[in-house]
Amino acid sequence: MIRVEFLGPIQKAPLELEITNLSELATLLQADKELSKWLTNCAVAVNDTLVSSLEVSLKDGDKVSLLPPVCGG
Amino acid sequence: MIRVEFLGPIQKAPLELEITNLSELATLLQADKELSKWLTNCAVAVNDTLVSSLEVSLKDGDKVSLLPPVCGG
Amino acid sequence: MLYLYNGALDVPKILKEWYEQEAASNYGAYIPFVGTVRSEDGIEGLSFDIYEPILESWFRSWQERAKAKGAVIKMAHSRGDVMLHESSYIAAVFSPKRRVALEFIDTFVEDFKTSAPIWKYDLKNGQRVYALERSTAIQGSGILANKIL
Amino acid sequence: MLYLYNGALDVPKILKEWYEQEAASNYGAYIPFVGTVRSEDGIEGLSFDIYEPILESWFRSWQERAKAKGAVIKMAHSRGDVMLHESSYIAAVFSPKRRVALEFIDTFVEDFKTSAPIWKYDLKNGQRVYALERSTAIQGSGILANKIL
Repeated sequence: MIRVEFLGPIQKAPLELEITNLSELATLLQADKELSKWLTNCAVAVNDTLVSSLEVSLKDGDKVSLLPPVCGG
Repeated sequence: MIRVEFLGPIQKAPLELEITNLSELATLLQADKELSKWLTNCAVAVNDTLVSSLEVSLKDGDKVSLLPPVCGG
Repeated sequence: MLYLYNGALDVPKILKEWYEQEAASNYGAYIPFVGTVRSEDGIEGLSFDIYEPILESWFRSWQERAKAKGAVIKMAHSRGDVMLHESSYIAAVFSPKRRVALEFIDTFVEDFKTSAPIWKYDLKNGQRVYALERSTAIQGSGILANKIL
Repeated sequence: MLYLYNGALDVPKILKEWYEQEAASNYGAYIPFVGTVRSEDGIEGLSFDIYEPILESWFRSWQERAKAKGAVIKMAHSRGDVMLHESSYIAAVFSPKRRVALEFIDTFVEDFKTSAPIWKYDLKNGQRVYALERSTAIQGSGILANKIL
């Protein structure tokens, strides 16, 4: 099971998904009308490390986080 | 009378001179063995305003200051 | 050397504590940057969400960059609401010489603005409104929008 | 907004006072630069001479440059002796936005180092030795060494 968390202003409860890589996650999330507006400007972290491509495989217990645009300070 | 002051580390008492411009002052100070080492790296102010050439005339009561290399902070 | 507080920062206290922490470390330059909530567009204040695990790893990478230059970096940030004219952010660099500190505080603060996982909301008419138009997508954003073949 | 003190600066107190002075001025960024005496070459401390009339006019010109950018500049410096790990210099910029403050503190501190009429001495073995090799001739220096025709 992979846990997917939506951080900051994305008002969406975490998902528990049976997926094996980020491409599968992309396919699922792109089908979600409410989420699709966030996908173009969200960064992605796997187990709290930012990743820069979808070529990442996932294993049971991994956590994926979506980080929308930031503005600290 | 023109008062000439030597600031910071220059160990020299002020001078009171009868001169009418900075060129005359340069001639006088260049003749002073002890001072001549300072002249190449001193800035010059007339009445507390820095000047950038010797083409400055002086009138009675003016103050000329010599400012050696600085290091605040 | 990363300090998170609920609500506004006590700026004089933090600046004093950091100064005293490094009082005997032989750093010649100490440069804090203090960010304060400005009155703008009728807001009553700002509010912040922080994702701490990634903030901590991002900050650790900057501690290593500081160390490589013989410097130290410290940072404080608010969680939750910070009202007008209160402060929400302090970053500070200590280094032996001034050039390193002057350059480091600038690059640190700029990277903080575009990389630190902190989300800002305007407090306005009792609402908490995400400040999307002032926010920056983290480098590498958008991969989940890629067309899957 | 130019403060001269005999001996070391009380850094926490000054940083607090300046922060509170501008607490309601709606500046978003406050960047102090603090200079502290480092242990180097066996010195016991530093000592400073200041020529105040020219320091004041130099500082006024910087206040005008700050004002033109919507910013404020403050500065404190020690006269006389400042011992190891004590601080002798604080400069601070306040501005509405961070870029102006980050750039202003850098250009201000660099110009201060080469233009402000302050002379530094090493305190070493009970002597007060002019730090010539670390000092910078003010721009335009040397005119009195010109050959007079």
